Amino acid sequence: MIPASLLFFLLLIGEPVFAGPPTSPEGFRVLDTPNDAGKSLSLAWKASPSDSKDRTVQVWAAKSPPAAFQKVAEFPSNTRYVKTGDFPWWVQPAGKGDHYVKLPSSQAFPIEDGKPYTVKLLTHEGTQDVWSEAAEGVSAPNYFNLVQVNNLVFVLAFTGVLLGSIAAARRNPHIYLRRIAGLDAVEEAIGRSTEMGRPILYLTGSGGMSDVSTIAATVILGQVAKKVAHYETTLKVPHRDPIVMAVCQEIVKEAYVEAGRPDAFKEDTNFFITDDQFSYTAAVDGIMLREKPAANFFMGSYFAESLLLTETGASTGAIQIAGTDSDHQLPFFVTTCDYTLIGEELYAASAYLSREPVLVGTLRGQDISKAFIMSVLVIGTALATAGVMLQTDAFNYALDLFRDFK
Amino acid sequence: MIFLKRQLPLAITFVMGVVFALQYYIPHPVSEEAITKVSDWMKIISGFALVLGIASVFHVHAVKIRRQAPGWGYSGVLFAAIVITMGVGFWSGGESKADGAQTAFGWLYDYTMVPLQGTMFSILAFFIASAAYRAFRARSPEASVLLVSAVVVMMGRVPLGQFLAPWTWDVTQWLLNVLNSAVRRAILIGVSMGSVGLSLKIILGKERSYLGGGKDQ
Amino acid sequence: MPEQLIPTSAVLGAWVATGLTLFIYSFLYKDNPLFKLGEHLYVGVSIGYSVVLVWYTVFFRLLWEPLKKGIAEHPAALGTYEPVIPALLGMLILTQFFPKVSWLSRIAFAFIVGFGSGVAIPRTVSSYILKQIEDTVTPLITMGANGLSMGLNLALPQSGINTIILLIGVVSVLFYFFFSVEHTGPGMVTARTGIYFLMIAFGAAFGYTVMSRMSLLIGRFRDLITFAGAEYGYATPVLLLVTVLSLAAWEFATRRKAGGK
Amino acid sequence: MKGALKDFARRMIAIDRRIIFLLIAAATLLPLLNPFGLPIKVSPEVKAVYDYMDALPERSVFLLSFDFDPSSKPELEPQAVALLRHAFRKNLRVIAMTHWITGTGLADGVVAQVAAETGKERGKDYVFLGWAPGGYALIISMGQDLYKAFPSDYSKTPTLGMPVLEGVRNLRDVNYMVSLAAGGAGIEMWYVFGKDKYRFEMAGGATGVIAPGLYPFLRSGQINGLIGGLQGAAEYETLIGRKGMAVAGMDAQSATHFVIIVLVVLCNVFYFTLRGDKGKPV
Repeated sequence: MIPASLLFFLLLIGEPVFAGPPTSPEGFRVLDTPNDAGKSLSLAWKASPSDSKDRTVQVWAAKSPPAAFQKVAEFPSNTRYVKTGDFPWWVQPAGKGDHYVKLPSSQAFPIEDGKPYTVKLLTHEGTQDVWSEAAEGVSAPNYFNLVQVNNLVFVLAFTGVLLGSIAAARRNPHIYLRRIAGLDAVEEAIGRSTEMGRPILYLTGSGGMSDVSTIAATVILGQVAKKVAHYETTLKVPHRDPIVMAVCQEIVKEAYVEAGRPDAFKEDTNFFITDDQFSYTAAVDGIMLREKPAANFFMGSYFAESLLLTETGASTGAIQIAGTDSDHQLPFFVTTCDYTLIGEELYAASAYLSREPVLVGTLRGQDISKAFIMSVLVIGTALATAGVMLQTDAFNYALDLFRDFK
Repeated sequence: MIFLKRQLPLAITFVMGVVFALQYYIPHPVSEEAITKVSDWMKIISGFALVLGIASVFHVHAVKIRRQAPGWGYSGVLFAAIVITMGVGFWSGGESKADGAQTAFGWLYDYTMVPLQGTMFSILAFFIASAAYRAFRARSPEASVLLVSAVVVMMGRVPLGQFLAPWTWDVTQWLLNVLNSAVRRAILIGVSMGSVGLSLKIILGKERSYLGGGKDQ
Repeated sequence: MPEQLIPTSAVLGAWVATGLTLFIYSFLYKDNPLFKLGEHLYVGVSIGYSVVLVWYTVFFRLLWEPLKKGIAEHPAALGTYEPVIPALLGMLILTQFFPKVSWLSRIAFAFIVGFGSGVAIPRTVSSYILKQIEDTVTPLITMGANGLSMGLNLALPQSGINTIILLIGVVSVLFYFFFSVEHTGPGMVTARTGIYFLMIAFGAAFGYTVMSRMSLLIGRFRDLITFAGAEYGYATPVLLLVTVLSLAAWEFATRRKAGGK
Repeated sequence: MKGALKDFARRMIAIDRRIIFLLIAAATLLPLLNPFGLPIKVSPEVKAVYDYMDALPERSVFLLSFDFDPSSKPELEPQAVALLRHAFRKNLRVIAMTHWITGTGLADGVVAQVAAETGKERGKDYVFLGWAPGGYALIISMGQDLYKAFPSDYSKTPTLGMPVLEGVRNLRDVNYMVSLAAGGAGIEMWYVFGKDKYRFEMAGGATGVIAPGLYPFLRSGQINGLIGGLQGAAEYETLIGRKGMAVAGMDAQSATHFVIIVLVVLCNVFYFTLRGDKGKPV
């Protein structure tokens, strides 16, 4: 059926009233592409049962007021439908099954923000062409990406859980924590170094100070340094990043003060070698071979240097304790070190060593959130399966909340 | 003074953290420009920090040379290497190529840094073999599983293994695609929870040891 | 290019590269003066290299040039002096040299750490939490031409059976990382499953990595073989002989010294 | 007799690791000097890259990012060479670049060499943009305006108006992208800051170490294919029917893998020989 407006339009431009097999797109509109940085328009129109691959749609656009229209895109009319999963249910620029085409600014047709553009569609089949009504739209950059609102909700909810469990841990700090073998060994390693009169080597990994794993490594260094201060053992911390070195310097100094031995602190505990990966490794291997530390700690993020360090350490007979979130290096730490803190155990380590309510509460909060994610995984899979069985999209209202939309 | 020493850094952390977390949700070009700019700033700051690093190197090795500690000659070699590289680098204007020809700086990089890097890296080939010999013993059920999956993948990855035991290829693919994906995904999720948790604590001022200890809660 | 004459600089380079390579490899035998020499040269060159690089790419390109250009074009605009901010923050880090005011460096640390933490949060949630959940939550069955079916083909990563295995793996490994739950009863079974998953994956990753490490060695050996040619003046065999002889001499000397004592 | 056996096992299990080093060196060197040529089997994830590239129409835009430095050259250079040979053979327009400043010279050399052997012209059929600072910020800026991110290419020719870049404004105009990555600044970064936003299809080429970690991204379709390590490169060389460095290196791979497997088996034999004794020795 041909809508009245279209008939009117066709009459206006003086085409024959007979519209033939190709029908003009229905409900055509031009809108600013939502949730973007601007310089882009979007087109939407209703699908037609007669869409086919032989019928093509051309997009013609011009600056308003329209002077010369320019062809900017062409595609078969049975493509560019909105499918389930293209948009979350809370942001639907076009209905499911409608046509939706994004028209980004391009060299051929630049789109500027704040200026109106007129767009019309040309439906073409065989020798017949049908123009749609022209529609106008203005592009603008947006201030909030609504599509990612689930991400923000997740962050806020996690913050809430974390603060809640920290508060709970302050009231009741005696939360059960399972054993982590690597951490029980920290004390043993320091003790052994003291007995043997050999130094302890502590590495903070390859990351800079803005890396979370480096921060975790420096927190653990503080705890280790405090124990070292008690035992009066030598601690050596070679660095690859001067900023991390400066931070560690402060942390170790503070640890000695807290342990009541500020006099035992040596300025050359932390030292810089170079910021280059393998020359640093060569130098640290050299230290291991020459000074034969009795305990080696590898905390933080690592790359290929991991095995070069741990194999050399193993050949000198040191106790080796590693902790890393670099999943690609975990197999090497696990096979060559005596103890390895796997993944998030690195972040948890400081809580174990200090037993402070804030840190213990964080662990609790993370566990609660992980339990939540686990149930999302299981229930989500069940819902997704049920959705296929029952042929319904109804479950997407729940599933969309845990999808990463861009 | 206490404010400047304690509260001000915490306030800066909070503001920076919140602003750049929210930046992600703002598609406006201004927000993208902001993150690009501040990323550049970070590079400039670390450029300055290199001075600290060099001072540390200088201190360590100057002490060795002054005391004529064992191996002090090598510290001299290190200084010489630094000075020569810097001299050549500045003389070449920091470019490794000029008018299509290699500069002295480029030569130094290609014939010292590159082979040294490659050699250090390739030592891993020897170490991975000795680590396998030491670690892959069927001491416990867990160790046995580790050992078997490693051997199967080692077979499946090379033509000779695929030739001798063709099934190892499919098993390798399955191990990598399914089991390995599962574990990586779980570690990724867990690590991410931990790192988001730590980041939040830092922004909210609950974790402040990076400012040098201090547990004043 | 076998017929072409190799430039002197390349031949000299080949000798230097080969020598350094062999010095570093001598570390596989044991710590020795040749390795120490190679190591210290390497560290020194890398520091020098970093300094030059930072000078040109950071100070010159990001700080000096934009400032110079800005002052020439818009001396009155506030934005022109924006690179001064990181420069000031960088200077604050240098207060570490003066213990009395070294606390000022905390301002810079706060800036760096705050930025890093803030940037990390939403991106981590997006790529490493939501995306990973999204990919794990998939229907176990598919709607095909002949009704509902569940893929049992292990070789297809997306089949139903593999989806279940993946789900079990993710959940059990996640459970293993629970810190505040005791691993007893059903919890123990789940955690044990998680450990087995971990061990299999670690083994597989180790096995997979062997290849790439061997590739590195192959790459190095290929260079050494190239440099062994006549056009490079037989650098490899000559230097290999020199290295081995020096090591033997050093070993002999140290043993005699030890024996003499 | 039994005692002697145990004694031998004890000695072997604590064998000097330098003997292992020697075995590995020999197993690498001998096949390199005298290759024996075993057949290569192609995996679906490498085939996916090949198929996508093969289906691209002529003059499509192919972006190759060399996100590695010379230390990963043995694995990633053969991949780059194979991909470039394929792209040039298909008459694609090649844009090459790098995120690793230390890899600039290497990347330039590889691109120039493959272009020369296929008779392609700089500026017309391909361009090497070189390195620019910024990491992910560079990708964002390329997504906005390629000419702002790279006003000139590596040989200081202005990029604007280059025939090879005709009609290319930003990353949205790229048809296919492959990041050859040795670590952090690579495939994941290109995905998160590039593909995700600017919607081009992409694949990854990775060192053997980081490849297993990229399988989740492959499964979820974040990358459409993955070339892993020297084996991946050898597979690609087989697909394009031009055997090169990777295929030759695979023989040495086979040999060293077998040395390690035999060592592991032996060490377990020794281990079990000893275990009868006193519960858990060694």
